[in-house]
Amino acid sequence: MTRKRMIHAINDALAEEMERDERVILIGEDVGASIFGDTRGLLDRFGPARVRDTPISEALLGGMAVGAAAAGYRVVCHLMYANFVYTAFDAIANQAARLRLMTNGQIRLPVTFIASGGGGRSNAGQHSDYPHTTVAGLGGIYVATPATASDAKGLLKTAIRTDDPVFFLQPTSRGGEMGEVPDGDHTVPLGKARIVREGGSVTIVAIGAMLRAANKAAEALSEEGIDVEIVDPRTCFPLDENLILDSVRKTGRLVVVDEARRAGSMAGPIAALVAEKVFDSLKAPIVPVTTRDLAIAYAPPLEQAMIPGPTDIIEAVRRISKESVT
Amino acid sequence: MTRKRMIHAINDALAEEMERDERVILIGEDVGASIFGDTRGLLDRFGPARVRDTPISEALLGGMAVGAAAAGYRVVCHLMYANFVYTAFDAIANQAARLRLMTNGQIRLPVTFIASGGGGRSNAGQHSDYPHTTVAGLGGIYVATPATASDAKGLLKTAIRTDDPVFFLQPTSRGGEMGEVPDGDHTVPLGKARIVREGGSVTIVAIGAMLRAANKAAEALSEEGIDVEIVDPRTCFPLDENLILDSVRKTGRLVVVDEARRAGSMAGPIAALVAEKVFDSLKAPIVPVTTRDLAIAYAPPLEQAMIPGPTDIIEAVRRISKESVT
Amino acid sequence: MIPNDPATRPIDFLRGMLIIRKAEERLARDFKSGSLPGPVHLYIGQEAVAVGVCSQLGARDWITSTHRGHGHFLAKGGDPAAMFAEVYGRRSGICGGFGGSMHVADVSKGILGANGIVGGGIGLATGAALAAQLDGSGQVGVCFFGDGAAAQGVLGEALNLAALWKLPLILICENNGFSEFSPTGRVIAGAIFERAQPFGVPARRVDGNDVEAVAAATADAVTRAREGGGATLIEAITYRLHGHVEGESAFLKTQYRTGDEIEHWRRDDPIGRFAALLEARGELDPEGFELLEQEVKKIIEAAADSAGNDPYPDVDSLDAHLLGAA
Amino acid sequence: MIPNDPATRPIDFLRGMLIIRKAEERLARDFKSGSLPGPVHLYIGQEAVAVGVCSQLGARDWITSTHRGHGHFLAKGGDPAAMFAEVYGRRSGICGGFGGSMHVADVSKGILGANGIVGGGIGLATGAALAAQLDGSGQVGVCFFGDGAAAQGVLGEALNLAALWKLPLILICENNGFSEFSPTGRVIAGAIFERAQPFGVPARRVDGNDVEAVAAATADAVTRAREGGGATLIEAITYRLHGHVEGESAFLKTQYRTGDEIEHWRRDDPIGRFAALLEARGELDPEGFELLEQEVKKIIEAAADSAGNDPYPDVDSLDAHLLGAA
Ligand SMILES: Cc1ncc(C[n+]2csc(CCOP(=O)(O)OP(=O)(O)O)c2C)c(N)n1
Ligand SMILES: Cc1ncc(C[n+]2csc(CCOP(=O)(O)OP(=O)(O)O)c2C)c(N)n1
Ligand SMILES: [Mg+2]
Ligand SMILES: [Mg+2]
Repeated sequence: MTRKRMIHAINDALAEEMERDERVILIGEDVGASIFGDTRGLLDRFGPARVRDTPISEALLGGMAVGAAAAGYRVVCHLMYANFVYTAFDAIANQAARLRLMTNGQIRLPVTFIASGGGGRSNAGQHSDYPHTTVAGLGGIYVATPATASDAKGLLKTAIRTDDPVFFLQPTSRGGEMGEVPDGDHTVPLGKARIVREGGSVTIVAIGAMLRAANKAAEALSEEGIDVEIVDPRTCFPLDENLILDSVRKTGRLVVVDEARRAGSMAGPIAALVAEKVFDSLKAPIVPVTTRDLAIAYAPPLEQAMIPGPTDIIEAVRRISKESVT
Repeated sequence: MTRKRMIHAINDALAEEMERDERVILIGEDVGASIFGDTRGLLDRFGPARVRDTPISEALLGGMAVGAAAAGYRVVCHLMYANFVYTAFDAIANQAARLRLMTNGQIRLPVTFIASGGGGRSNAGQHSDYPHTTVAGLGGIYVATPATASDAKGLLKTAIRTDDPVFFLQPTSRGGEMGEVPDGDHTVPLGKARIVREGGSVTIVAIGAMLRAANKAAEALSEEGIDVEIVDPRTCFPLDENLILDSVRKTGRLVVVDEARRAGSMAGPIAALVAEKVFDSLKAPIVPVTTRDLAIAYAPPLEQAMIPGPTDIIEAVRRISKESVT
Repeated sequence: MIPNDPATRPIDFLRGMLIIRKAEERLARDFKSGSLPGPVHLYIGQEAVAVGVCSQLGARDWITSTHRGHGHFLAKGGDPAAMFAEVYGRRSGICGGFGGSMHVADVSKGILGANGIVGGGIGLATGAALAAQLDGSGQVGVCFFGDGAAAQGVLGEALNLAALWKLPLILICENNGFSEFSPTGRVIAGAIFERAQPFGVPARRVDGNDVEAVAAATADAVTRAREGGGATLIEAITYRLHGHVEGESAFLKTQYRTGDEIEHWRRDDPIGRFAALLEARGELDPEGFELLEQEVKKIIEAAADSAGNDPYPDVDSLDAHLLGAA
Repeated sequence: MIPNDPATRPIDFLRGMLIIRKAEERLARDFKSGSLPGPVHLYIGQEAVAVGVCSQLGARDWITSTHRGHGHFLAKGGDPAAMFAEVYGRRSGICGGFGGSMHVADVSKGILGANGIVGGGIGLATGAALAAQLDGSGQVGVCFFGDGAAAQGVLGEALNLAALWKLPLILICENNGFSEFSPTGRVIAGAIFERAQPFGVPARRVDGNDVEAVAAATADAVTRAREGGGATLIEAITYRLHGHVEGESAFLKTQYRTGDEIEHWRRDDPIGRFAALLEARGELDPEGFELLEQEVKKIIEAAADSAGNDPYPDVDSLDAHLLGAA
């Protein structure tokens, strides 16, 4: 184990996979200079043939990533802020997500789209989205939402080795956070959730950046005698259904915490899953804790109020725990 | 009342609103010739200044619709097949959905994006999406999913008069279907659902093109003594929460039928709503009936198998009705 | 089936064009008789472009195609029976019936697929060209696109990037006079080939109904690309003799071209014209042409007939494309 | 605050540039002192472009701007105090604190807003130009965009459409030498202004640090647009004296330009240069310049100070932007 910032763990993952497989290439705007630091140093290390600063042409980048992957490369396409996924969205939605089925598997696409999403930095309405479900709804793209340095590294390494497209959404506000990262060739499978904290009374499913707030909430709640289990799906598509269902079978109570807007949050798919598959285990309403259905506002008090924090989670848990006592 | 095809009802709505307000304009690829028929005749009637055939430049069309609306026009932007919403997605997601909040209401955008979505015609993977939740997740755009000729006309007329963006998603496979349309200035409010059929034992919420299958299923089920209530949300964002909740309060059972892929279907948001707000009324699992998480396949047997039909709905309803007897 | 060999003999050109023509005529009949599940966009009249271009490519060169993609598929060596089976939605189709007419692909022949998104192939071909450059194998990436597609911004993005990176990319614009129902001049400003000039990408316009002229222009472009000289844009002037989509007269209420115009171009039919040239040159006698035509027709009809007898795909085959399933 | 009047006197040019410079210098200090909530991209060194262009526009002409938008906002008549308050995230901000630096807009002044999406303003300005054309009012739509933004495909789409429709659109490319950390030549092939030529759109390159040259080129374009002559592209060569974003040295590990280069351009500072010119012409004496600078600085500092004392917006104010709420 080594203590690292998430952004450095991501950098390690990229470097290790580029080292391991010379068909891994990296394209994106200023990936050489690296505004977030996640791709820093790779240009010097792997050279300008494999690490390519591109013009600002996201529509082309998306399509080019698909084409180069179809022609035999493992492409990491860095889209910088997650809102620019929308700028590249045609290629992601109409090409990347479909070519495997439409060609009956002749074309497999080892493409990893990386972007940094979420609020907390007063980046305002066009730089703060967390569009994991927008991509998940396409059906043909894995969606990884790492919440820790360790998972960020492990998921990204797996993503790069995967023969299908992966959308890797790192949390903008958490890049600097330290975490323990296993040494060696650390990979985390796609589609496998993780129990972050065991508990018996309420399940909190927390997505990406929200894990930290959930952990804080759980600490506070444990002092009230509420014993929270925290599940981090790690991959939002496809979901690790069994792990989530098992947890709810045990606790009978569910809170879903997601930084996305309510209408585009994982509260939907997860509530649907649970309310269908383990309905009989449910002892209380499922409570979503999400951002409101609005663009993220700039002024710090507004942004803070919009994005879920520990207090919102604590309230939600309390709401359905009280009923448990009866 | 006049019996009309849905596509003609849409055509009427456009013509009436263009007649009513000379600041309504229509832009899109071949809106003059009109591949679906919904915009047919408008070029002759209102002239090339207000009805504009455009080049194939969806990214620009989206932005131009926003700009012309900000500068005082009511813009109908026809995007043809709903998959081309992805091609225009940057302007829809990063501009249209946000400018109101980001400018504190200085900019209001009376833009209606029209597209035709869904499968059933062997149009294959790039012409069959039903991306209502993709747009709903953005938060700043009304999403109308008409299922009947009457609602298509009424919702579209309202959409054009609304000072915020609306995504109007007509079902490709239902354009030719006849329905009764009220005469005169028929409008349907955004955000208001409709009880299509009253019943006491199970609520089916059916989205857009799925209403027909739901009606058929309800007929068949009534012969088995299962008394289904069908709710058509008509607007998928924002949802008419109260009407849906009231229905489930009454029936205690819910099936959500949506042609979208599971991960991007309304089964999510509606299950989340119900499992939070009327949990105590629920007597059985909530069952989603949706398309699988795949691109739509071309071969008719595959396409038919993927898209929900009456049989799937009947099975879902039976599954949770049996439990009702106990 | 059609040889891809720079040393292609004139008779092979003729044969290649006839293969496409006969296949398309069969599909036109199939459409009329109602035996096609989905829409088809026929290439009749444009055969010289596909055949002229592909005659200069090797099996490992990449092409991307359009919604009007049968000609490119066949010219690049795709198997007619597998293509018919695909368009018929059969299990033996080149894409297993998953893709249909708008998605015919054969990666083993370098065919990255037809594409239902206008302009969609541009990014893919750019990526394939990038892969070719990285491989250092002298391969090229070739993108067929229409005059209408030239309005998509991604063309400019690709010209810019290909110029900067000296990619072995060949952009073939088939200017067939129409973008759906819009004459080119109404949706395209200026001359398409001139758009390459400001980027420093060589470009020229050729008579797209002259198969030898197309081949010669392509040969230059291929040589330049293989030698590291970068990209080329070729605008081939041709004409679409059939409708935009088969059956358009059934739904189009306005005429967008005159019978005289069609007649004018029919006299310039690339096949008749080339046959006449060969006869004038003494390389073919009239009976020779008829014999060839009959021979090709027989082969094509047999391929179509056999494809029509193939079974539809199993519904279970969908499972293979679910992410995370295996 | 800055007069928009074609008959602007030289001293107004100077004053306008000083207003921008002093405002930006204040923001640079604010950033250093840690009192700005979000990122700021400063315009220092480019003032002649905004002032030269906007001097030729009336209050009812429209502009769209970029992430580097303070200069355009002020030059088009935006109020400095309201701008500071916005950047500080205050309720009195021009966008109520909802938008921040990247979204300053004042529709009453024709400012459709700064934009966080590179190239995002191009579609909006095209739409505004369309509205102006429909109004027949002689208004123009002006789009400021960067050299980096020229790589976005939507530029080609706009040139094509504006040429076809003869839209009163003026595209101002501010070539400041960099696209983030990439020197222009590494991401842009050829000369940007030449890209307009194939579309038949008149274009020219001007010295963007010469306010009178910019004004003169704009005057021509405005005249042409108002007279129905259509669009113009102007490429103004200038230089960004500050970083891409304030504070970049804290996270950038590589240098992307030399101190010598910056020094070279500092000697060409549009303000110093214009002041010297006016002195040489005898229209200003050295004390005159200092007095003006002091006067402007006082006004700007007072505006900033007062904005800094304004309260943050209420959290409740978010409600106003929820769709369907009112
Ligand atoms: C992104 C996108 N927009 C619109 C369409 C609908 N569409 C299909 S073909 C076509 C016209 C294409 O014209 P052109 O590129 O000249 O090709 P042609 O049909 O003439 O071969 C259009 C608008 C589409 N398929 N994809
Ligand atoms: C669609 C999109 N892609 C990428 C970015 C990130 N980004 C912000 S500014 C910038 C460079 C813009 O360069 P240029 O257009 O020359 O403007 P300048 O910063 O020089 O004023 C980039 C890549 C963005 N904001 N939007
Ligand atoms: Mg064409
Ligand atoms: Mg720049």
